[in-house]
Amino acid sequence: MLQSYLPALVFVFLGVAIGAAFAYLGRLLGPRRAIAAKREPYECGLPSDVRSGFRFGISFYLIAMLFILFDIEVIFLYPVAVQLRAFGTFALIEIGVFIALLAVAFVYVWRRGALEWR
Amino acid sequence: MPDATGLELLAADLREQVPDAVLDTEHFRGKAALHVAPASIGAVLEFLRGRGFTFLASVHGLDYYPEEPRFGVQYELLDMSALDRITVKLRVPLDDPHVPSVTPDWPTADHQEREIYDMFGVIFDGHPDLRRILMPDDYEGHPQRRDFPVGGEPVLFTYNEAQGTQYTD
Amino acid sequence: MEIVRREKAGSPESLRIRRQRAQELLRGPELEGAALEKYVTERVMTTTLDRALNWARANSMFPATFGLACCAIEMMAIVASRVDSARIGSEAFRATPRQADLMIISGRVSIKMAPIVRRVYDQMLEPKWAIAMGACSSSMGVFNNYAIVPADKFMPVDVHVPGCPPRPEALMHGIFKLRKKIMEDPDEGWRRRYEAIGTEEIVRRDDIDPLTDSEVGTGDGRDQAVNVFKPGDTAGA
Amino acid sequence: MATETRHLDRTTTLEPTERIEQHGDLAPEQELLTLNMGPHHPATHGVLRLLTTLEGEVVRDIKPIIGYVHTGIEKTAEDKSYWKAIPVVERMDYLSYYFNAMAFCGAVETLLGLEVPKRAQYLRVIHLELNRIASHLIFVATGGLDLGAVSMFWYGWRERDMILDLFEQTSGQRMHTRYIQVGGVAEDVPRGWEQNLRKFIKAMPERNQQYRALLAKNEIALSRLKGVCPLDADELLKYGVTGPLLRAAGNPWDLRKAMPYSSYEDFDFKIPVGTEGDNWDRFAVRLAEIDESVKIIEQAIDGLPEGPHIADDRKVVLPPRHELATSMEALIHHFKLVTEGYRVPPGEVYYPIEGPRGEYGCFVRSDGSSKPARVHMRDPSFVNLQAFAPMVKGAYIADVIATLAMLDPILGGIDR
Repeated sequence: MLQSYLPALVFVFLGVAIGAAFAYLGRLLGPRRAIAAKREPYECGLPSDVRSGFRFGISFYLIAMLFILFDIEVIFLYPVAVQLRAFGTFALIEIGVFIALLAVAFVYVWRRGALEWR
Repeated sequence: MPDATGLELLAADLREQVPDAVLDTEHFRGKAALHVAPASIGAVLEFLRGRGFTFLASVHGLDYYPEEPRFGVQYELLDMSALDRITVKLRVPLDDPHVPSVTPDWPTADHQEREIYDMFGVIFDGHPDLRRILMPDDYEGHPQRRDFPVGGEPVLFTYNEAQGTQYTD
Repeated sequence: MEIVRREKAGSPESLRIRRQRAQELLRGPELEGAALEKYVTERVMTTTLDRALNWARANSMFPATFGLACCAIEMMAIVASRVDSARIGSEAFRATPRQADLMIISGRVSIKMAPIVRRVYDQMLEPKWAIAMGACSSSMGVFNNYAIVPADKFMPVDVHVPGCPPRPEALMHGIFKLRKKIMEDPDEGWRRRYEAIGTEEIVRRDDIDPLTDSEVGTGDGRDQAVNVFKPGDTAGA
Repeated sequence: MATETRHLDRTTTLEPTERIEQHGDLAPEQELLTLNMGPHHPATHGVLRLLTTLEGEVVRDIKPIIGYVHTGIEKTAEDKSYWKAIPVVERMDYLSYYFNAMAFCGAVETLLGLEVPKRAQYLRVIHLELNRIASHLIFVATGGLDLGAVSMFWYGWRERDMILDLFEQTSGQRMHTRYIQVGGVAEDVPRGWEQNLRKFIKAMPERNQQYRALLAKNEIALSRLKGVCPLDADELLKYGVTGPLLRAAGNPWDLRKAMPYSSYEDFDFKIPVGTEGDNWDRFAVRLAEIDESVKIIEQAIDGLPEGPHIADDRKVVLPPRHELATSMEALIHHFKLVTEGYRVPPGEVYYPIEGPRGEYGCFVRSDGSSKPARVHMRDPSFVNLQAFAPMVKGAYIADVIATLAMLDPILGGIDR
């Protein structure tokens, strides 16, 4: 059973290995000169006075959460869609209910105007 | 351009409209100019706006160093319909360099008056935000005054190479 | 005033000569002790890893877009089709100093801009290089006045590109020179290329003031490379 | 989203508690961020610093801060004699160097009362219009780059190099050529120049057509430009804006037509005028101006009159080289002009001309000596920048970048 997963594992392993190798070599071979100015934030060449405690507007978080919500919904659809013939009509109905529920949520969000960028 | 006679007529109207504003009229190389008392610059510009000079092209300052009163501020007015230009000039001494600002009713003069303040030190009363515009904020001195040294480094030839690069002043 | 020609103290030998001498050592008898030590320091310094690193760095310099004034237009022209800096891997002009390792100071640095240029240079990646492009950033150029600061005064500059503004080809020539410098095979100046080091005409160090022949010490101990003719002898340059 | 803008006098980010009493209703969900789109920024076309106060993505208040490339050119010009001041003045607005030189020389010629020969006026017009096209090409290139159309950058520079070859052929240098002298032009045009110019005149309009094909039907460019940050004509006039920005808003003010100088009245060309005055009109007006400039150049090169390329008043103009070998008097004039320069009768003149960004007015005051007592350039970018804040208040950050690209400010001219 493991056999069929081997290519995926090798692929992941290679990706991680090469990424780590480049990062480590860069740190190993590159000269380092710790200057105070280098650690400060870069704001177009000027000392930045944006305080770290800055709170972003609510609409950013709203849009982010809505995206995650509907993105996961799509993720659930993939496996069902691939094997629909095997699962039979029961899966079709069940997915239909799942989508209908989320559609209600979507309409509610839309009506409340959370999607418009304020 | 308003020719010499037109300028005189304009100056006459201006004199009885705004008493003791016009000090002198000048017609040089086909261009008309009005010398005006600094205090009445706002009223003069409003009068000229009524006469059709609705566009203030440029406000620039200059330093007549040896002559007194030392600083000059000039306003270039343009009449787009009659294709006419006129200059309004005023002179301000060094010890009392105050000129009423025209920014409230001519917004284009905002940055230009700040530049004159920055470069010459002429203070515009009533300007919404009179700060230095070109030089760094903590710079002392007004660079374009004629008695301000041009600065810069002496060119180092071999004979004065040892002198190093102290600034001229 | 008699002219003294003498060896300038500790003139560095050219790189090629050191490499030549290292190969000579190999042809000699079996190496051990001091000779081996000398050979190792000669050869190890330019090992393949260093050369490989320098080769990689030289061929992928990402310039930080530091366009100040007229030279910026000619700097942008090196990215255009006629003089293409993509040939040597440096066409990706990075906007942030965090991704750039070559700063081309193209334009006049005013006193208000100098701290910002220095700060952006500090925030750049290591190893970093700087090209002062144009007369204004190299030496105040046309505007020798109160408002301009030459780049040398506040940051280390590797290559000065003359011109006002320099042609795009001139800037490319500057970048090529910098690449050779990075690959530790710098183009020597004419004195070193023709082994003419030490032939500067030096009057005794600094105890005679060339102008008035009076005793004066410049105090900074620098050698005075003095023009042989006193001013007034000839009509001057 | 048309909440009225609150003018923030304090430029630092406010503590949440402070902000509550200051802005009342705004307090709970949105905090204002003051950010520097500072001197070192890829989209500010030079070293312009925009102190922007943002509410999320929306710009509440913007303050342009300039002076980062202030070179004290006007002070340096006072220190040089008249003919030496031209290279210094030329480096003010470094995209339209011919216009700076033309404005300065026009002012000095007015002071001197010097008459420029017809051929020199035509040559000046040809070079001014070529320089206008080159400046608009850089506007199209960097404007396209700011909007994300990176390929426009390469097209813009491809045409610009053709123009710079023409400049190089007549004056020996690509930029800051010092070709326009007081009294006329430095040299007459070399032999092969006219063929190259005709080749360019034939190639430019169809290259311009390529730009329109590339951008005019490009969905992204249209949505970024159409109806974005408009400002109507009389609001612009209040801020003293001239040039393509004003013409895009519908006011056909162009000094070449209104107050013709240097024999512009001999050519017939049209003035492209926009309707709404939004970013798209500003872009389209400049592209149309390129076509008009090509028409002017064609008429000027066809009707180029014979005659001297520079005035022959020996007191002001250098005598030709071959004359030095023969006539002693030419040698004296040459020596006097080169060492001390010519003296200009005292007076003050303001000489405005129409440049690619608006009205370039050079004010020269002479006190009778051989050095100008005061040189001031009324730079259009400096004045147009004041109209930038009302344009972008209440717009998104992306629109600020697009509007700044369409404003086409040149920081060398702004900071002088």
